[in-house]
Amino acid sequence: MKVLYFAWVRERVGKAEEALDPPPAVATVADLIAWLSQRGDEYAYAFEKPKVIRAAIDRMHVNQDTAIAGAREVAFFPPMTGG
Amino acid sequence: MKVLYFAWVRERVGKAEEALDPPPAVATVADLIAWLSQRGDEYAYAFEKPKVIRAAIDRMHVNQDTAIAGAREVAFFPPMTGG
Amino acid sequence: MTVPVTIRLQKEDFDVAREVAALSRGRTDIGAVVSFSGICRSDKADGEGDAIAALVLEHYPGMAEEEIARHAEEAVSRWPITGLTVIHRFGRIAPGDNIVLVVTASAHREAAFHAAEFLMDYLKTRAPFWKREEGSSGSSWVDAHDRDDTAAARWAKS
Amino acid sequence: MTVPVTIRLQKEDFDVAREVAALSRGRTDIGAVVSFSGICRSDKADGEGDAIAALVLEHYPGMAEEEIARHAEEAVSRWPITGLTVIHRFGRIAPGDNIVLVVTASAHREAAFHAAEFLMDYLKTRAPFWKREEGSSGSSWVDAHDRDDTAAARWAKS
Repeated sequence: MKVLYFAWVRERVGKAEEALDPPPAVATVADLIAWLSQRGDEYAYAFEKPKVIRAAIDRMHVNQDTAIAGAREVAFFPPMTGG
Repeated sequence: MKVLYFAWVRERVGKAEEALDPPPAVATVADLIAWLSQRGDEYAYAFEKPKVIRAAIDRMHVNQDTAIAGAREVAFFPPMTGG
Repeated sequence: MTVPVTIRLQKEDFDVAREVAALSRGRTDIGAVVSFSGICRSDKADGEGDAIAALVLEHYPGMAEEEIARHAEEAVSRWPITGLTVIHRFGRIAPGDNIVLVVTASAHREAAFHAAEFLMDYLKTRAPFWKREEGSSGSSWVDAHDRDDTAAARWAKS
Repeated sequence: MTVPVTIRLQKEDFDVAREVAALSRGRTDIGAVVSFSGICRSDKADGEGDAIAALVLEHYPGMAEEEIARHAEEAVSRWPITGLTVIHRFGRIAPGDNIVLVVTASAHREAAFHAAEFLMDYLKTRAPFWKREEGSSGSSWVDAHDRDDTAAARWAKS
């Protein structure tokens, strides 16, 4: 699965994207955030306030209780400030 | 007092403006409409539905119960359709 | 600071881009510019009969400017806008051509949108203009719409 | 009839007049065109500190287009609009320069205004763009505004 990071999430993680293969127990977006947070200080920092983080699966906004099964592209980012 | 007519009121009266000196008993805009209506068929036709007619005194919208004392310019017209 | 207000009644067409640029050029305190262009449609206002050949707009010179200025002043007092422009054409206008332009500028989009809608609703119901439709079978005055009065009523202060 | 919808994400500036004209040119069924231009202000979003030197807009390529297209489609289904254009810039934008443009066309002004406001509220809260402010003392990401969420929430269907 491709995981993308944007804005300050990208800056904190230190990369824009990576290919990851989380274990089967990582079922939802929230699970994925928890799993990522344990991969290192940069991830722990990026996801220190998980409720603030927005997520998209395959380019659609999703809630954190959404299942990630079958996802090709998961993205994490702060609340949007476009327009 | 100068009296102005616009749109179909003007067309029915047959003139765009005239100078008039209504008698003192003609106190309000409604009185003026009633007085004008008796000046001839063209006026009776223009003011046949007095409630539809809008009025302005000295270029400000007014209700028909407004006094005309001191008015320099009274205008009659249909509901506005600008914009 | 005085808010720049431009009001023009004219026979000639106007240039939306020039008016939008005039309100924002050289300023960095404006975050939002809303423009509304009212355009002459070819279908009759009552939806019946043939296409129109033109609209003819009659106005009350003097009062039209003053009435628009009063509403422009009210818009400036009600919303934090940094500039506004109202241009209303009169005379003969062909389908597809511009009739009216309202441009509002503000730091924030809500104020710009609200002021533009307010001004358009008032232009429709309070500015002394009257439209006559010219068609192949003669000409007739456009009736006022109740829905325009309803739209304007929502801005009344309680 | 298919409603023409134009969505563009670009680094380059846009021309409001050209986009307004593109939606109305050669048509006589359009009575109202509303344009909204979002412009880079020099004051910081939180109102504190020095003026900004520039905004840098990051976006999620692919999703941004798709998300805007979904809301454009929704606008077309909710209001009788005859055309709409959304242009959103990304990259570095100086104070006074354009950020975003929404243009909506309709037979009637209410639809054009509502669709433009709807699209702007959704662009602010749902389109995957993030603004970073660059200033003399460094750069920082702009926080999302609760009031933008409130503005977007009013369009939710019950």
